[in-house]
Amino acid sequence: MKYLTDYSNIFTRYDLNIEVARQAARKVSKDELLQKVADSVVQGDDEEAAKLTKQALATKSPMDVINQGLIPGMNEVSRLWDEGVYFLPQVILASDAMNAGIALCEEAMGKAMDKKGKVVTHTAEGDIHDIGQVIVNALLNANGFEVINLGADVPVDKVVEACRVNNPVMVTGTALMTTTMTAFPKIASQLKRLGLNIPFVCGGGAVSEEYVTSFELGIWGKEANQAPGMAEDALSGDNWQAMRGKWNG
Amino acid sequence: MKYLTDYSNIFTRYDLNIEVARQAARKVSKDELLQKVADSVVQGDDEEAAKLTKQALATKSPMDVINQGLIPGMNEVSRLWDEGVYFLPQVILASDAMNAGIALCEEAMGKAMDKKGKVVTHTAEGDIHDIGQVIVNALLNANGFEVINLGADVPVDKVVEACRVNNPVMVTGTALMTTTMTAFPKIASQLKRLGLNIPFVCGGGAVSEEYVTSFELGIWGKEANQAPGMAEDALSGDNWQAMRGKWNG
Amino acid sequence: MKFSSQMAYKSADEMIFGTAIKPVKAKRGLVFGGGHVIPEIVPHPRPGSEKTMKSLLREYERANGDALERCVIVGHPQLLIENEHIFQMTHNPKWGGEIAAQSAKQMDDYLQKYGLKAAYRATIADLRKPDMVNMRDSDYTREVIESFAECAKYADIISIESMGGKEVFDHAIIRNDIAGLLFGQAVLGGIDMEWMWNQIVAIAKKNNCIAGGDTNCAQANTAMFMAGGFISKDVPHTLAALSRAICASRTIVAYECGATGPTKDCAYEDPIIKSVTGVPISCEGKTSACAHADLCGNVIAAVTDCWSNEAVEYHDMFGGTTTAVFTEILGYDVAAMNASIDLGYQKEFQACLVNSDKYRGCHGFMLSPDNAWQIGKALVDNNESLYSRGKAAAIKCGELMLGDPKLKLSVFEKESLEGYMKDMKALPDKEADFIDMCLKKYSKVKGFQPKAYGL
Amino acid sequence: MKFSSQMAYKSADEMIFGTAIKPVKAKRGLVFGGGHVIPEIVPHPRPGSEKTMKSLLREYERANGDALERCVIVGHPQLLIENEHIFQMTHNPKWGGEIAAQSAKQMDDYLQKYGLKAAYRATIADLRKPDMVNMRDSDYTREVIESFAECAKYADIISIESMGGKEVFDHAIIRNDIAGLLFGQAVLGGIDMEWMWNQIVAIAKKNNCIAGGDTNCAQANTAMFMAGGFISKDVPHTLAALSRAICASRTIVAYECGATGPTKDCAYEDPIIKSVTGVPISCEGKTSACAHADLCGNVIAAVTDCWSNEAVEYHDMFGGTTTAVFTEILGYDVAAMNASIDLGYQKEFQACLVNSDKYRGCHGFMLSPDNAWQIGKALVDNNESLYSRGKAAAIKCGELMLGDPKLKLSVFEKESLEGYMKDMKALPDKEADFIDMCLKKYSKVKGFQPKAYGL
Ligand code: B12
Ligand code: B12
Repeated sequence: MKYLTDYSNIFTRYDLNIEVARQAARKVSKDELLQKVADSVVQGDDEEAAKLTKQALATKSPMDVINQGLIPGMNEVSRLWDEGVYFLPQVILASDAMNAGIALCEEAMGKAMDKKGKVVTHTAEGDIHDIGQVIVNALLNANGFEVINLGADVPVDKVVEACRVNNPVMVTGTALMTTTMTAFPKIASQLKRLGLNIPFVCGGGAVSEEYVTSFELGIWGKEANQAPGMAEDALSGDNWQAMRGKWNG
Repeated sequence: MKYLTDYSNIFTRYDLNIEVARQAARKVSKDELLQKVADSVVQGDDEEAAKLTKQALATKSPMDVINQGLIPGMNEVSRLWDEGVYFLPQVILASDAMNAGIALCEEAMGKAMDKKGKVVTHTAEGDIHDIGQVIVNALLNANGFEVINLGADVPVDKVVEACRVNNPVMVTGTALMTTTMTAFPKIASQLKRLGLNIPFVCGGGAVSEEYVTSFELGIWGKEANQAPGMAEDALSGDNWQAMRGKWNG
Repeated sequence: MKFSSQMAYKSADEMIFGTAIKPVKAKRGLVFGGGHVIPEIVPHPRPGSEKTMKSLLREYERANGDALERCVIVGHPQLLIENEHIFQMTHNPKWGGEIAAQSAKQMDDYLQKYGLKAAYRATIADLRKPDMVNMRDSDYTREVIESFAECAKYADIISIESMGGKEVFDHAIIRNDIAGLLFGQAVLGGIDMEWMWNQIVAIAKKNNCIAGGDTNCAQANTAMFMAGGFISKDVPHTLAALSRAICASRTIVAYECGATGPTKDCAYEDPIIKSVTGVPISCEGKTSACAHADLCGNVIAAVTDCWSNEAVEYHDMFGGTTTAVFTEILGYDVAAMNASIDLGYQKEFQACLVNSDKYRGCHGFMLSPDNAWQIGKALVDNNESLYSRGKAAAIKCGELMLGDPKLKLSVFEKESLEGYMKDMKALPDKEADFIDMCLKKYSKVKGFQPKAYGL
Repeated sequence: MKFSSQMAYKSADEMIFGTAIKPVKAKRGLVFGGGHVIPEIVPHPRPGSEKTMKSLLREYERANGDALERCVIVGHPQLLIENEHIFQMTHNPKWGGEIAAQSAKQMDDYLQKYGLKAAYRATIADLRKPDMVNMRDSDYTREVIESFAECAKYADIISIESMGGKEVFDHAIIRNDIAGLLFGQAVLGGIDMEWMWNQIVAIAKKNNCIAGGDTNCAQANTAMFMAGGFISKDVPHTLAALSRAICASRTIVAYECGATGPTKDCAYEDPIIKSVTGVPISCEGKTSACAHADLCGNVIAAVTDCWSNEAVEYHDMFGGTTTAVFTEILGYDVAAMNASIDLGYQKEFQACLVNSDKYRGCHGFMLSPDNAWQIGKALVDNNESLYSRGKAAAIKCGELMLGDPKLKLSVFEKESLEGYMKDMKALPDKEADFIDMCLKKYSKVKGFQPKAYGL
């Protein structure tokens, strides 16, 4: 078969046009050991992170290991992801590593560390397309939120009940099918009825901005990487109207 | 350029597969002159129809010329059209010829002939796509209905007023644009408010069955050639629900 | 204005998609007819969005933006976006202008951020319905002209689907009346276009904008859609084909007045136009199934320079919004065509497109490059008047259809065509006589005002 | 079941669209892979229509009917209609059966009235989500099997998109974990398919129905869609390409169990499958933009026997309903391909399709016939186990990507790929060792039940 040498009239590799110069993660700690802890997070190496956390805990307080090692490492990863240097798997692996370290610190403290706030996540009733949700979970986690992960195919009542019990700053839903996204307005209206005016971010392939902004509480989530920013807004007290104004329209 | 000799793997000429054997119009009158009148209608020759009608009127009553010459000729055309032998232009031309003859008969009678019933037709406000309506007018006309033709781009109020004044057996609307078809439910609701439960047949490219059957009075018209049959039903007393049941769903 | 007197192409063999004798450059690096085919996407706003200028701006921002974004996602190098004005955009000339400005800005951003080359075509709505307004002297006429002026400031290309002669055509098409088609399409249409296009070309020049072209959508497309597919019985396909041949006499007037192309996508007469004028053309076929069905889905691409979807209402599909979806499809359509050009296989590829439909139906047959060229030739060889060249084109088209045994015609279609041929041969030779005859014959056609055409 | 040990095609050059080594005949005169490409339209019902069997029957009556009608309107000679079951149609096996019966009846009518040749494919929904049910022993499992039995009575073809290994894959794909892909896709997927497809083939035989095929939609397509276009940052395209190569090891199991094709449209691995098995395949590319975007819109048609839109929700467009619109487009797509075959230009046409995308992205590259064939060869040359052949396919795919300088990779993509290659080379040689390793490594993956795979 004949092949061309110049393909410029046929396609453009925009990914190469916009390729982001690689950057190393910055140094985040003056303490050599804590910097190593952070590095293990940046490298997404959960075994290494656990090992180094154990070492660090021998000389440092669990909160210091968390706040000067694990979390600063994760923050670097988030920054590099925001700037387009890192890709999703790097974020997920870093988050796994951070969590491995945090688990050990919590063990050492004898109690769970304080998270920024709770977020309830779920995939709609009848829908098993949960990869979008899995990403959202990981990113929220990586950004210090406590994720109440209800999983896939979750009945409306179960979502509402989880909101009532946990009183999260935000609740999210994912739906990839036009036949399942209809659960979202039902959830919103039950939350309203219970006086739970929790911002309800809905995303997933089937779901359009028009649809989500057609019911109260609803805010449309286009990309999973918006989830942490949205949760920050909710945490800082923005109500659903303010959030919708900012993220949609 | 290279050409094939056998195109059977590329397209199928279904029109040839279903080509209808040609048939001549049948004889409709024993009277030689009236048969000629009918023939002139079948041939769609309005000048000839006028000439022969004048001749016939010298010896026959206007109602005889109409009922035994002009209308039977037109009926033959309708039959051949129904059977797929004739095409639209033949129907329109025949209808023009019949109307030329009828005008002369009416002149001779000194009054308009009785029509089967009135039908108000229009194209929606803001819409100038009126060819569908033009066909509907011609077919209704050809089938003996009195057409109150409001033309294109007709305001909602004008349609409602025409219905109030004329009390037709049926009203039709044509819309080719999604932005103009929204006039139909408005018309329907005003008619309801005035207690005018007239079957309202809506057609035109933009208009779907779902849309038309979503408001009361509405019956969806897929093809212009359904219009005469629908008008017959309305004339025989079917209400809009019965008509919708029959023609839609 | 001078009637074209020779063919731009010496033979149909020289005509190929992607290359025109007179290529046209737009801003941001696009060249139409410069060697490769460019996709043209046409979004249509959703009902309700036309309520305010703000809501309509937002609607186009998304619809056009999604098209640009999809190019970047899948790697399509070039895009032409056409916004066909809805009533409100021309009725309020500022609206059309603002939307053009916004779109140009979006395209500048995409060029800068990603290197995507795009261009914008504003197609003004011809609000002048001949049986309702005076074509040359009405508020609508003034709004149309003002809209051109507003849009020419920002758009790369301006176009229109002009309406002259429509009142007579509508009467004639459902009556098998070939004289009415010649009068409505070729004569009245041509006269109105000359009046209109001299103004459009002047506006374009003043604004350093491209005067694209016109289409006989209002008439030849109506005939084609009424003829429909293989189960319609509204208008014979042979008559629709003659109507198409006739309309070349008027559509070409735009280029005779100075328009340069890219022509309007829905002008199925464009292959004929290209054979005569050499301007880059835009065509639509299979990928405009979203807008209408036709029987020449592939062959119509055989000599095109842009490839369009005609119009798609903006809404969501599983794969994204309709404008994104159709941009992706059009872009892949042209990627294969452009690959064929760069590989040197364009003639083989063209043969596949032509063989797909040349004998599927009358339109595919007459718009096949060889026949389109011959019809163009009849046009220039009989260029005494709008009438004479329109009639010559139609007669040639009829002869071709009757002369090629591979084009199967039903008995009805064939007899109809023989009738039209007889009718045409019985018509007066001179345009003046023909006009006299028609002024009488159509004096009672609803709304026909000879004065509005200077007659 | 025996693992394939040789290639059906001696070289990639012998592979062409429209012709398969083992053509398959359906009722009503259709032959898949018998010399010409057949369009495959897939309608999806609107939300709400699934409420009752009656409303769903009506929805499919229209959606399928519009597709058949459009063929007659524009002259397309052949059509395959696929109905992909929504949840309710498999959960209530009678529903799927009734819809198949109704569709067969519609097709009989169109054959009789117009001479249109059509066939019907029922794709059962695999309701067994591995992390939620026991794959071999659950109510859902029984419903799936029962649905096959119901549909096989009326359908020409039965298919499924099976789910084995999905739980491990989901965990692995977002962690750059190539071992997880090999285990989830090749090993667990292959084991589950053998269990499932022996049953499907038996049901098909009993009912004189065609056992179509399977697809790794649940995994390789998820990877491909996550990799996305040129601005996504979820999964490297190189990893998605490896995931595709790996999945050939499991998708081919259907044919090793006796399925004959036409394969499932969304199985982008099909060109590899065809190179090994010679069964007719169904592919989707540009004209499935209605369902998703991809970077191999044309090249994926290079060796296909059916051409599909993947799925389009039934609703109105200007040009008719979506099923009519996409049937028209698909039909014209294949009309040009079939014209190229009959003209003897199929190799030139194929080159245009391939050159359109071979270097657009990793998927287009590896699915280009030459590379697909080589990956198939690696598969059969290493056919000791599901694992060994999946790994060999992936390594070959990686080598090809790294070895062709025309395939540009970003620094990130390239480094990722080098990492995966290193990881693969470090894996155990023997499947048994690999499985042992994975049973440990993935023991905590949510819902993973080794027993459900007989492990
Ligand atoms: C992978 C896949 C599957 C996998 C799902 C595996 C899984 N665990 O998720 C399997 C094979 C199991 C599957 C099964 C089915 N599928 Co499926 N599937 C897909 C596919 C190919 C990709 C979906 C995907 O994972 N995308 C990648 C993820 C990351 O995207 P995402 O979830 O949309 O998330 C992004 C955003 O939406 C956003 N987001 C999502 N959630 C949230 C939340 C917040 C808070 C925020 C801020 C953002 C956000 O972030 C992400 C991007 O950053 C799509 C095709 C497509 N065009 O989407 C079809 C698709 C969704 N499937 C479809 C269908 C029909 C089915 C089946 C019914 C098929 C069948 N007949 O068997 C079954 C349904 C089973 C069921 N009851 O749910 C249809 C749905 C049609 C519809 N709209 O109704 C689609 C569209 C395919 C098609 N074109 O026909 N499918
Ligand atoms: C011809 C045409 C025109 C002509 C109209 C001439 C005329 N006097 O009608 C002209 C050129 C003037 C025109 C102008 C415009 N048009 Co226009 N036009 C068309 C076209 C090409 C064909 C329409 C047609 O005549 N079809 C043939 C007739 C016979 O079909 P029909 O009316 O639907 O009737 C059939 C059935 O519906 C039924 N029926 C109809 N009425 C009734 C009633 C009853 C009782 C029954 C039983 C049956 C029935 O019977 C007929 C079949 O037997 C369509 C393309 C398309 N896909 O439809 C675009 C189209 C309708 N136009 C369109 C647009 C956008 C425009 C413009 C805004 C373009 C512009 N930018 O200038 C302007 C609008 C002007 C205005 N304000 O109305 C869009 C509409 C989009 C939308 N849905 O909103 C379309 C769909 C083109 C497209 N794909 O984008 N147009």
